[in-house]
Amino acid sequence: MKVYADNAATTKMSRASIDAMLPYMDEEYGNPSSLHSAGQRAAEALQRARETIAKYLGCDAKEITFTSGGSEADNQAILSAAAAGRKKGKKHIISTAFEHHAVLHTLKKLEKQGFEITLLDVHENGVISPEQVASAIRSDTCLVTVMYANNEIGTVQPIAEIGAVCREKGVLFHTDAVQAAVHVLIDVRKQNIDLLSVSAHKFHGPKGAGALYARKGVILTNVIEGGAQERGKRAGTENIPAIMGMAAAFEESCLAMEENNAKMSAMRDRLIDGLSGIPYSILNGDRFYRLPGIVNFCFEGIEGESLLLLLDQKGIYASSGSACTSGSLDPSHVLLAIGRPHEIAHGSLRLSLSVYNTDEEIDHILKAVPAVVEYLRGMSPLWRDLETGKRKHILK
Amino acid sequence: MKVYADNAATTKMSRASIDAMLPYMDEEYGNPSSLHSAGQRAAEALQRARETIAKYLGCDAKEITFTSGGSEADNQAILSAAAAGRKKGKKHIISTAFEHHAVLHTLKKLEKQGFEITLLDVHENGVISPEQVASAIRSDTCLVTVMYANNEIGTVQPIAEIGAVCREKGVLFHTDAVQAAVHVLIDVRKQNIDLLSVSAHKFHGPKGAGALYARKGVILTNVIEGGAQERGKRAGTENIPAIMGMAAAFEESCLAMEENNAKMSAMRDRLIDGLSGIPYSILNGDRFYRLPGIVNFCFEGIEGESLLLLLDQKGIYASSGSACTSGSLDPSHVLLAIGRPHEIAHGSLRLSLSVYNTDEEIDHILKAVPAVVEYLRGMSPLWRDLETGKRKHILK
Amino acid sequence: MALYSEKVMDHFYNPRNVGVIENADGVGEVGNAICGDIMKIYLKIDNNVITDVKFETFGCGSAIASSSMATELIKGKPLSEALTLTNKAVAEALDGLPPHKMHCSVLAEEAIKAAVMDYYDKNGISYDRTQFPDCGSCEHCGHCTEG
Amino acid sequence: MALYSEKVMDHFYNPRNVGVIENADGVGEVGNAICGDIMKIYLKIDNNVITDVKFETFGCGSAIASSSMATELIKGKPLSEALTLTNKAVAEALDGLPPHKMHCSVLAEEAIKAAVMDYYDKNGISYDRTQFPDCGSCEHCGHCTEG
Ligand SMILES: Cc1ncc(COP(=O)(O)O)c(C=O)c1O
Ligand SMILES: Cc1ncc(COP(=O)(O)O)c(C=O)c1O
Repeated sequence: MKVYADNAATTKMSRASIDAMLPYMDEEYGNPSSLHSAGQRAAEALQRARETIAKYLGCDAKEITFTSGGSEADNQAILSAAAAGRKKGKKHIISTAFEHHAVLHTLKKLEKQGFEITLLDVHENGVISPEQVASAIRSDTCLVTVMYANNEIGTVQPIAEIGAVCREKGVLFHTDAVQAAVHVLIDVRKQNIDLLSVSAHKFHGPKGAGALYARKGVILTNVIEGGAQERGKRAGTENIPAIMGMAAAFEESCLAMEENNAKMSAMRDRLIDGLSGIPYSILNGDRFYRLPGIVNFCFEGIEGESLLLLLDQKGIYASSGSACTSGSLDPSHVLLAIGRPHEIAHGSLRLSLSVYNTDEEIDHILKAVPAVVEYLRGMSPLWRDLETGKRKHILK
Repeated sequence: MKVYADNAATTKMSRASIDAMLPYMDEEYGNPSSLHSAGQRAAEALQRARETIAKYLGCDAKEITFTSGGSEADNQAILSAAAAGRKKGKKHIISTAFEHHAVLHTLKKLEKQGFEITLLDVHENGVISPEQVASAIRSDTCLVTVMYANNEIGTVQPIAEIGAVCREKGVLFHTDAVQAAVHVLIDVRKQNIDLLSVSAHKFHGPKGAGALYARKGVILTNVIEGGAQERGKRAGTENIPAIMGMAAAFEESCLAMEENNAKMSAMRDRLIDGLSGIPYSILNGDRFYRLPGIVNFCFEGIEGESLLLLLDQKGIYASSGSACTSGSLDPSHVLLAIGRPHEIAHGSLRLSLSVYNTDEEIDHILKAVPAVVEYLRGMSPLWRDLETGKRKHILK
Repeated sequence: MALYSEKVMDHFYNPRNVGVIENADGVGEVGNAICGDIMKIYLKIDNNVITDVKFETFGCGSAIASSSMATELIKGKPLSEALTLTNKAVAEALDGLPPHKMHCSVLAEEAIKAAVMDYYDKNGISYDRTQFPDCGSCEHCGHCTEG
Repeated sequence: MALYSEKVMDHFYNPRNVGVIENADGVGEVGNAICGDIMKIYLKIDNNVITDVKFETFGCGSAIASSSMATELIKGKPLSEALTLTNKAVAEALDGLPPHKMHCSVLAEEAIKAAVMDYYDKNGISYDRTQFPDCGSCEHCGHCTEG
C-alpha cells in the first residue's frame, strides 16, 4: 500500500484540473498578448481564470496577479509593501517567527537594505494573537505579514482579527494563504486583507502557478520586469495551461470545502488520537486551531530523517518539517519557534492529508509509525540514556 | 485554412513535450525536496532534465538554473551580474537598443539604482559588431548583454565573436537566446558565454519554464527568495511537469535542428521573395543573418493592427512587432532602433514560422497579404497622398 | 476577438461609407502618420443637412470602425446635430472601445468637426472657433508617448 | 532513493552490528542530541584485535548506515588498523554520501577512535592524545549552524 501523506509539500492534481489544462497545452496554445483570434481566445481564458480566483477570494478580477507560485507571490507582496513604505520613510515590518522561508528570506533581504523586522513570538500552541500585532505596530510600520496557516504544524491564525487591527492602524496586511487556501473561508474584504498569496499545487492544481491578490490601491512593484503582462506588474508570457488548471482546482476545492474538511479532519483526528498513544510524544501546534489536513508530532529519542526513510519503506510518504528544508541539518525553525528544544525538534514527523486519503491508509499509518518509532528507539543511545535515567525525559 | 504564423510569440507544444509532461501531472507528482521515494523520483527526473538542457548548451548540469520562463532568466542574469559589479564598484552595462523588454526594463531599473547603461546602435540591418562591443567596454563595465537573435526582425548576432571580446576584456557576457535556441548551434564554452537565457514555450515546449545557464563561478543572486530549490538560487517548488516538457522539447528540436532549419528557411525565403513584390515595402533586418523562421516587413501607407485583424479574418495568425507590446500605441522599439521612421514602423508585419507550417500555408499567406495591403491602402488617406504626390514615398 | 466588441468588428470588417467625395463641400483631416492614425472625412452638404459622407482612414481596427460608425451617425443629419456628436457617443454606438483605443473615437469626432469647419470656412459662414478643436498638432492628441 | 546510494540504503535498512556489548572493553560516544546525532560504539578487544563490535545510533539514515559500515570495516581487525580508518574510507565503502551528510562518516571515525581511547584509558595504555579528536564539544563538529 502506498500512502501519500505529504500534501503540505505538494498535492496530486485533480482530474478537473488536468482536464482544464490539457486543451491549452494542445490546441489552444495562443499567447494572450497576441492580437489574433488564437491570442484573444487565450486572453479570454485568462480573464475567466482571473474571475474564478477572484470570486472565491471575494475580490475583483483586477486585483489578481498571476505568478509562478506561492514563493513569487510572497516575495512580490512583501517587496511591494516595502517599496511603498520606503517612500514614506516607514521601514518597519512585523511578521512571525514561523513564516515560510519565502517570507523570512525576503524579510532578511529587506533587513540588509535597512528595514527593521519584528518577528512575533508564536507561543507553544503556534497561534499568535491580534493583541500581539496591535502592540507591535509602530508609527513607522509599513507592513504586517502573518501566514494564514502554518505549513509544518498546521495552526490557523486569527486573520480577520489581525486584519481589523492593521486596517484600524492604517498598516498594510499581507497573509501567506498557501496552506490555508481551500480549507478556510477566505474573504479578503471582510477580513481586511490587503495582500494574499496562494499556490496552485497545494490544492490539487498544477505546479508553476500562483496568485497574488492585491487590494485596489496597493501598488505592486515588479519582481520580474519585461513585457506588459498582468497589467505591467509581472512580466513573462502567461502560463495559461497552469493558470486554467489552478482556477479549476481552486473552484472545485472551494465548492467542496465543507465536505472535504469534514472528511479530512476526521482522518486527522484519528491520526492525532492514535499517535498520541506513543509514549514520550507530543502533538505540535494547537489541537483545535488547525488545518483539517496537518498533523505534526515529535517523538523523543529518535531522529526524523531515519523515521521518514523507514516509513517510506512501508509505502508511507511523509515529511519531517517542510520539504524545502529537508536535507538541511538544522531542525525546523517552526518547531524551534514553538519552543521545542533542538533534541526534540529533530524527532519530528509531519503527516499531511488530502481528500484523496482513505481510512485504510490512516489504519496503515497508525500501525506503521509506532513500530518504526519503537525500532529506532531500540537502536538509539539517546533513548537508552532516557530509559536508564541517565538523562531526564523532556516529553511525557 | 488556419495558419499559425506567430511562433515568435509562442509555439504549439510538440507531442513529445506533452507526453513528457503528462506523467508528472498525473501519477508522479512528488515534490523533489521531499525525502520519500515519490519526492526522490521527482528529484531524479529534475536531474535528468537538467542534464539534457546542459548537454545541448555544452555546459554542466550544475550550471543550469530553472526559472519560470525567459523573462525571469533575463532578469536574474542581469541582476546577478549587476550585483557582482556593484561590489567591485563597476556600474556600467552594455546592451543594445533592440533587446527584449525583459532586458531593457531590467536595465532601466538598474539605471535608477545608479548604473550607467550604454545601448549599442544596431544599424539598419539589425546586426551589431564585436568591434562596437569592444570599443564600448570600459574599465567599469560589469556586463555585456546582447541578444542571440532578435524576436521581431529575427537577426542573429555574432555571439561567439562578442563572447571572445568580453572574455578577453574580463567582462561578463549574457545573451538572451530565447528566440535563437534550437535554431542556432549554442556552445557556451566555445562561444565564451557566461550567462544565457532560454524559454521553453518558444521551442514547442510548455509555457512556464525557462532555464538560465550561469558559468561555474558566476554567482547568481535570487530574484525569488525562499526555499533552497535550485541550489538556493531560485525558490519555489519546482515546476517538474513543465521542466520535463522543456527538456523533451529542447532535445527533440536540437536533434532535428538542421532538418528543421532547412525546411523553415525555405518557407521563410518564399515569404521574403513573395512579399518583396509588394510595392513600397521593405524587409526588416538583414536578409542573411537571420533566424530560419522570422520574416518582418513594413508596408508604407497602412497601419499594422488593421492588417493583422484582416489577416486574422483570413485565418492567418500573425503579429506586428512583439506580442508583449501589441495593444500599445507606440511603434516597435526594434523597428525604430533599425532606423525606420514612425510612419513606416506603424505598418509592420511579423510572420514567424515553425517546422509545423506547410507550403500550402505559405501559399495562403502569399495570396492574402498583398490583397489585404492593397485593400487597406485603398482606404488610407496617407496612401492617397503618397500616390498623388502630395507626400513623398519613404520606401521604394 | 475579445479585444473589440462585435459591433467594432462588424464596422471594421464591413466599413460603411469608405471612399472619397469628389468636390466635397467640406473635408476634414485629423491625426498624423507619426502617431499611426489619420482620419479624413468628406461631407456633401445641402441646406445645412449632411446628404452624403465618406471617409478614408489610416489606422488601427478601432480607428476604421470609429470612422465608419461616426459617418453612419451623421449621415442625413443636420449640421447642428452632427456637431453635437461626441466621441463618447461614437464609442457607445460601437458597444464600447478598450480604454487605450478611446482616442480613435476622439479622432472621429474631431474629423467631423474639422470637415464642418472647412465647409463654414469655404462658404464664409462665421462660427465660434473656440468650439472647434485644434486638430493640427500632434501634441494636442496626446496619445503618443514618442514622436 | 536517489538521495543515497544503494549501499547506504542497504546498511540503513539492514544495519549490521546494532546493539550493545555488556562489559565492553572500550566504549566511545560522539555527537550530541542537540545536533541531532549521537553514535556509540562498543568494542570487545582481545590481544589488540577487535573481536566484536556493536553500535547504537541516534541520527539520520546516513548516520545509521555509516555506523553499520564502520563497524563492519573494523570487525576482526587489529586495533592499529582500526585506528587508520578514515571517514573517507567509510563514505567510499558506502559508495559515497551526499556532501552535507559527510559529517556522518566523520562521526563514525570519531566514535571508533573514542572507543579505542576508552580502552587505552581503562587499561592504562599510553598513547598520543593529540592523535585523537576531541569529540566532546559541539563546536568541534561544526556541522550545526544553530545550538
Ligand atoms: C528575445 C526574448 N527574450 C525574452 C522573452 C521573454 O520570454 P517569456 O515570455 O518566456 O518570459 C521573449 C519572449 O517573449 C523573447 O522573444
Ligand atoms: C506557507 C507556504 N508559503 C509559501 C510556499 C511556497 O510555495 P511555492 O513552493 O509554490 O512557491 C509554501 C510551500 O512550499 C508554503 O507552504
